[in-house]
Amino acid sequence: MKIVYFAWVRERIGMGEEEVALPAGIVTVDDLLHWLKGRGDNYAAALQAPEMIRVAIDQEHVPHSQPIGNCTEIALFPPMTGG
Amino acid sequence: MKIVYFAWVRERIGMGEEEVALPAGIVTVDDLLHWLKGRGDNYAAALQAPEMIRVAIDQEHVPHSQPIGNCTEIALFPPMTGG
Amino acid sequence: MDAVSVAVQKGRIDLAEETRRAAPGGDAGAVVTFAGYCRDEGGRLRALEIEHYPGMAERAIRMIAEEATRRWPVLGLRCIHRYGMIGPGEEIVFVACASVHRQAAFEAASFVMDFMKSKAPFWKREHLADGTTGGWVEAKDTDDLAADRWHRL
Amino acid sequence: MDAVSVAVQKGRIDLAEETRRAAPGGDAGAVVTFAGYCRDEGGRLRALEIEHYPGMAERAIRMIAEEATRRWPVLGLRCIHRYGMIGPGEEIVFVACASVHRQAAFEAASFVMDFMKSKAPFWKREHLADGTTGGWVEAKDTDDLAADRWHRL
Repeated sequence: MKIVYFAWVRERIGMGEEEVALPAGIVTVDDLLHWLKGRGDNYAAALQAPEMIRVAIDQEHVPHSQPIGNCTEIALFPPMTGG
Repeated sequence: MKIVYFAWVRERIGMGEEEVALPAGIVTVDDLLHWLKGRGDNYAAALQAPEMIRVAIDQEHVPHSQPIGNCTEIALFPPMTGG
Repeated sequence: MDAVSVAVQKGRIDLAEETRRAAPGGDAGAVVTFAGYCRDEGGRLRALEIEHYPGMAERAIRMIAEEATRRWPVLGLRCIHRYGMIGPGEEIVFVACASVHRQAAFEAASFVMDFMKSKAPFWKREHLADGTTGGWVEAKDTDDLAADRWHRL
Repeated sequence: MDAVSVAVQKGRIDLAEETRRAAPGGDAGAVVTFAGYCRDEGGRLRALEIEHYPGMAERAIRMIAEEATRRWPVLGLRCIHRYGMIGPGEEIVFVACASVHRQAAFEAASFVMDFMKSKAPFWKREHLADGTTGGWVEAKDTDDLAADRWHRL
């Protein structure tokens, strides 16, 4: 599954996207965020406050309680500042 | 004193402006409207519902209770429909 | 006040040029424009004729615009109202409002339009497609209500 | 829905041309436009850099615009958001909304802008006049509140 990162999430993790194989037991977006956070200092820096992170599954904004299900792309990014 | 008329007030009275000499006792805008109304059928048709008529003294909108005072131009017109 | 510019004119409003002029300097973050058009009323209407009270028309619009600059942090406010014969699809009125923030620009432009509808000395008469002259457009209670809502703020 | 047109682009927005395109046919009585600009922040700012999520950006704006057409009687709604480097005084975002009545046009345009600020995947970073890269612009609570107010309608 592809995970893409934007803005300071991308900068802190140090890459714009990566392919990951999710371990068993990762069901929701929240599970994913906490699993990623433990993958290294760069992830910990980006995800230190997981509740701030906005998430889109296949380009649709979802809450952290959302089951990940069968998707092709998950995006993690800071609160949006467009307009 | 010059009185100017606009829109259907002008059409019903049959002229765009006139000079009038106000008789004694005409103090407020309301006095003026009722005096004008008695000047002929054309005035009666224009001013049959005096409360509908909007009035400006020297190009400033005023309430009917306003004393006319020392002015050069009084305008009578229907509710405005700009924009 | 320099931020306010008012025109009352017979000729067409050059919306592209007015939009270009409304582009702000470095201070303004937001420009809201409003253009009001003559509708064709499903083909019934040949033209709107707009009568105005020369002198007072510009003065009344300026008072409305200056009130807006006191209520909101407006950096620029351009108001144009046409008079004379106006065909379907043509613009009747234009407002451009520049401000630091979008909410102020939206509210000030909306405020000016609400007051231009019912507090500036213009009157519309319809000319119909069949060649006859229709009646004077009646003032709408909703327009008075729209202007009155700003008194409650 | 045909009334909605969305663009996400790097290049400048031709405001005069967009304004011309927004001019309605005979049905629309009102067109409201909004343009959001890059401020110079008193000379502190050299440019804003806008990062976006390609694909989702256009899709999110389209969802916002289509929601607006369900809430208000919108006849046309054009939304453009730029990305990349944007200098002070340049436009960042543009919305044009045509409707039969002015109130609907004002509200729909304001609604779209409130959601573009906080619900479309764009992020701003500052580049400063001294040549350094400033921080990412922080999301403002007021922008969330501005979007949330529409839920209470």
